[in-house]
Amino acid sequence: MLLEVKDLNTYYGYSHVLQGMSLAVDQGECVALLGRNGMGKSTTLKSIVGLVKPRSGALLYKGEDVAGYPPYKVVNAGIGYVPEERRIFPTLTVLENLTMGIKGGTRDKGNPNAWTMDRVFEHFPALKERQGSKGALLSGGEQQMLAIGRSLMGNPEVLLVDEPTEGLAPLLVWEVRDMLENIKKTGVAILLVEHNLKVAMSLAQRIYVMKKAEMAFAGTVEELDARPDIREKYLEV
Amino acid sequence: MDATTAMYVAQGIHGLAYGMILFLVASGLTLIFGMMGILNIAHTAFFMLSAYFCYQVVVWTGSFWLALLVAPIATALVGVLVERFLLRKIHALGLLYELTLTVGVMFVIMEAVKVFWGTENLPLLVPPLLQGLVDIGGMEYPLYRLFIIGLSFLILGFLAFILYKTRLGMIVRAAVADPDMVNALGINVPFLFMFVFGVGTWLAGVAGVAIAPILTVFPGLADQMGMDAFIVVIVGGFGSLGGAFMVAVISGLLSSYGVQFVSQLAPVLMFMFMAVVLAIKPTGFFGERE
Amino acid sequence: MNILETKGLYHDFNRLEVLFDVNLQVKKGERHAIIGPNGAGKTTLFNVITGTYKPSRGTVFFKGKEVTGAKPHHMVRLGMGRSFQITSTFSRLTAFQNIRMGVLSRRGIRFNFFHKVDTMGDVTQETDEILKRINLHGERDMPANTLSYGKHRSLEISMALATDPDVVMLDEPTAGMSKDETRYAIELIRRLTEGKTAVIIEHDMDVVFSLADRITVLHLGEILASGPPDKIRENKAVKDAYLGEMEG
Amino acid sequence: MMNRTIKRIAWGVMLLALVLYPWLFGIYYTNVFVTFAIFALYAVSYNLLLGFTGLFSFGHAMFFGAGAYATALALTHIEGCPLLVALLFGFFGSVVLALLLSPIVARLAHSAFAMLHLAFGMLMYTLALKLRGITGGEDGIGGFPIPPFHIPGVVSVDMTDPLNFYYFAIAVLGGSLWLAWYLTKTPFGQIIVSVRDNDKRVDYMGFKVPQTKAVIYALSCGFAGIAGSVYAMFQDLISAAALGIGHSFAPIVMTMVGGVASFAGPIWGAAIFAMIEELTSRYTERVLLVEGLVLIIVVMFFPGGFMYLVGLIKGKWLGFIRGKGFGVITGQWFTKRSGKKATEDDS
Repeated sequence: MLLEVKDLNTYYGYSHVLQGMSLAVDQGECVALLGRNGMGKSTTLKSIVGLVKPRSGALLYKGEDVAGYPPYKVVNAGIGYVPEERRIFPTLTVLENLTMGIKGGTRDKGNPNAWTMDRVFEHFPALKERQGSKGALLSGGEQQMLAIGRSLMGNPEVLLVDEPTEGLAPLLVWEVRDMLENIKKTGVAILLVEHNLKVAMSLAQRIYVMKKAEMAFAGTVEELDARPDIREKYLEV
Repeated sequence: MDATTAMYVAQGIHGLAYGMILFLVASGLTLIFGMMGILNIAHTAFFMLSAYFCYQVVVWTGSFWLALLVAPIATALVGVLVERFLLRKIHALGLLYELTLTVGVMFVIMEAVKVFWGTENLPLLVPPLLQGLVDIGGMEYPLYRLFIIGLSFLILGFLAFILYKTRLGMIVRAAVADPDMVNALGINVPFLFMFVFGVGTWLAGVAGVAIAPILTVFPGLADQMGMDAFIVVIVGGFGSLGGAFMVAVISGLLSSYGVQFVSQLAPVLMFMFMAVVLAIKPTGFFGERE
Repeated sequence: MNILETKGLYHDFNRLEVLFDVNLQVKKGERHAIIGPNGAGKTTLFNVITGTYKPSRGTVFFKGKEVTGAKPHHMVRLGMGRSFQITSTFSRLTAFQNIRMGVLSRRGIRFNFFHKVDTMGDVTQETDEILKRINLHGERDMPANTLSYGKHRSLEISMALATDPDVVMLDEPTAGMSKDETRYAIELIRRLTEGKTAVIIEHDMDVVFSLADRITVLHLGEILASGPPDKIRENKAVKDAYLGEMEG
Repeated sequence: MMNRTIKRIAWGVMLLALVLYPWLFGIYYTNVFVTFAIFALYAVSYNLLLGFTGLFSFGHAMFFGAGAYATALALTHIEGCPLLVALLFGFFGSVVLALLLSPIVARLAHSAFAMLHLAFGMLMYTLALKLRGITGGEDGIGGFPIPPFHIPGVVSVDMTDPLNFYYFAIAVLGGSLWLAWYLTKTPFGQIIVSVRDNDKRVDYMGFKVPQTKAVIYALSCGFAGIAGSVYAMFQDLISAAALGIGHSFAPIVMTMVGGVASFAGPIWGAAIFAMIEELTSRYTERVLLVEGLVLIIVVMFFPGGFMYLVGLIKGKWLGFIRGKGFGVITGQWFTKRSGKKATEDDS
């Protein structure tokens, strides 16, 4: 198993925001983490990356426990992170933002299908024209593409993507969805946090549904389809 | 060039020389503030420490050039130690405690210097190569001051080159905007903070060596330069190198021309300029931090 | 009569449009929930109404008077209380001292340098009454940042009510609460907003449908639908907005 | 009830000690005590801004100096100016200066507030040096007459005698400290403490934050003015040094070492530094070196300061902190990168 989270507990001050969270992502698999806002979806990704220190639990990446490691150590093991609100560098150009994604400057020379600047531009043609302009001047959709492209430049084996379609116009939502589809095809595993059910169901093989701080459902897309009660209770209005 | 214009030009170059040294100190201060949010109160103490290191190297080896190389590096080393073993440990407590710690570090450096080197002015000779005057369009001007201007431009050009043309500079600029995100891209941000703190201290070190032959080496160096450097950073806009450069040059010219014409008001000119700027825009000319 | 109303409200953050022609109507005495997917502009609407920002265009009416752009402290004095999405209390003061600030504000005790505040019997008595009502009297002298998360959130909600406002604005009161803390909070809000008008932003549908008399659904900065809970539950557009089945 | 009687006894003993002090310790230590008392009031006035309102200033010396110069000028230029009038000149001198600055200052917070004060502090220092006509420049103003404490027909106490001056100074400084303490107990005291913890929330509770900051700013600077005024009369000399940066650091250092999260902290801080000064100046001139080391050790190992240690020994946390924390101020501002992330961890 590529990435395994076992019984993770995280606190914000006194608030027990993650209670015994467990999930797994295998090689080249796309897994979606669903649930309404404030359930701890983003906190799960932040705890994995180490931006938030989990208080207890294990984080096995290729069998090695990286729980509690500083973010740069966790990420260098082979994890890519596309944060909520994208957090691209406003004062840097698109080109510089992408270069920031390169891990420690030693691109995997040996790896034939390593991500290069051109390959990212293939996937995100819009970025090619805007490569000289500063991050702050990009539209929401372009910033989202840049954030994904930036993390790909580090040749991750698993990509943690946090609410990629949030705040995007409906048309763009489907464009971002297609991009993630292409990236899936290149063999990169994806752990997707998404509140838009349709997008998630169309990308993921397996789905976790969260209720407050805990897991409410775990299974394949088909199994979730067969459980309208889960959708009703935890996802819909 | 007749006498009056020569006098103007001389004063101008004087001001520029002082302005450039001021900017060397202020650029280190701005870099550290921009990156880590700390206004290092001990910064000018490092500046003075470097002058003393320079004096000691010259006493041992008699070579100003060796001192110019060694002293700033030694000062940067002290800076790195302060960051690594003191500042980093109390980082979680927040700005108030970091600032207070740097006040403590300033006291210790200011006094330790007196213990080792006493309190009188230690003379430092301009190296033979740079002694004497140079003729510019019929006006005699000390070569050493031109050297300082040249050296400062060289270093600042080098600094600008690194910051805007190299990958390291790009990472520094990114970390100023969002250190957590840089951390989450696989870059060891704590080490980067230590490195930038070292570079900032090194810049103050170079300025210390440059000023030593002109003002001689004495404990008061820190206070005198301290006031002006902080004003340059505050008025220039926290964390903005461009702003600091402009204000440093203005400050240098103001102080040299001020002494010439309005000697009574000269030192106060700078504060007036500052009070006006801050009253209009509390974050300084280019400031965007607050 | 609408106690709170916005007319043709637009707002943008340096060219990023967030609110489009929002006409919100809140009747006196009703509990009005504002729901919508993330990034719909709910908190921005809250911030415009409570005076955090001046709206780019449009007007805000409170108790029939136009208050567009009034500062927060002015809105509070007009009778509006507010709580925050991220718990915002006086972290190092005790629960008693936090609530007492609301009581002092309502009584207009501000630049008073002559009495010891602890010897003000009526203020202390009124504060203790509020603490009992929200059963935080047990934690009376504990600093706010040492309270459990649920209690800390209910302290914040009660602070918004301590100034005895006519309209209380609650921004995701049950965010981050566990199941039973949420159930407890629902009862608390119901009891405390008796006879008052409440406007609540909330994601937890159990909270929304057990408390709200009317619901407004905000989506991409526009009001999608507004009406009683059952009407909203069946509304197709609302279902789509939430489930993201909008045609691409 | 026990608690109240113990408090009463303690106050009684302290007052008795204060009255008997000169007889017990002689004139030299009486003067040391007066200096300590002056700096205690100065540090407490500083902590009214830092520990109680969360405003961090690097230029408090300008108010200490303003008070001192106002008194000195009053005594030099006004014929037969009574003692208390000179003192009032000191108080109002610094309050006026504070009111002049407050429109700019009341809107600022965090580093801008700290740095602007650094800059204005330097400005006042340079003015004191340069306006030779008024301030006597480098060597300042000295040798002005110290009028007797004179109540017509009742009593006239000669103030040049150090013993009498001791009692006058203790009365004035002690009285001011009591007033400052009482201020923190009033409703206004509650508001400024709330501004420290969360100034945004105070706005949403119906209080005007800038006006609150302006009032506490004027009061705190007034107290610093009184300290400066007594200092001028005590030394019979005031020079620009009293306005220098070093003098602005003194209250910061004393407050941090004493304990920023409590009223008595700065007083203990002033006492600790008075002792350090007394002891170290016997062996070495490098008093500041020892003070710098003490400051570093305190910040590194017990940032809560002396009061935190007292709390430890007494088994209950003193100051505003119960449970977690070192008596450390962790209001919004003081956590670096005070953006969204900080409040999340803070809650």
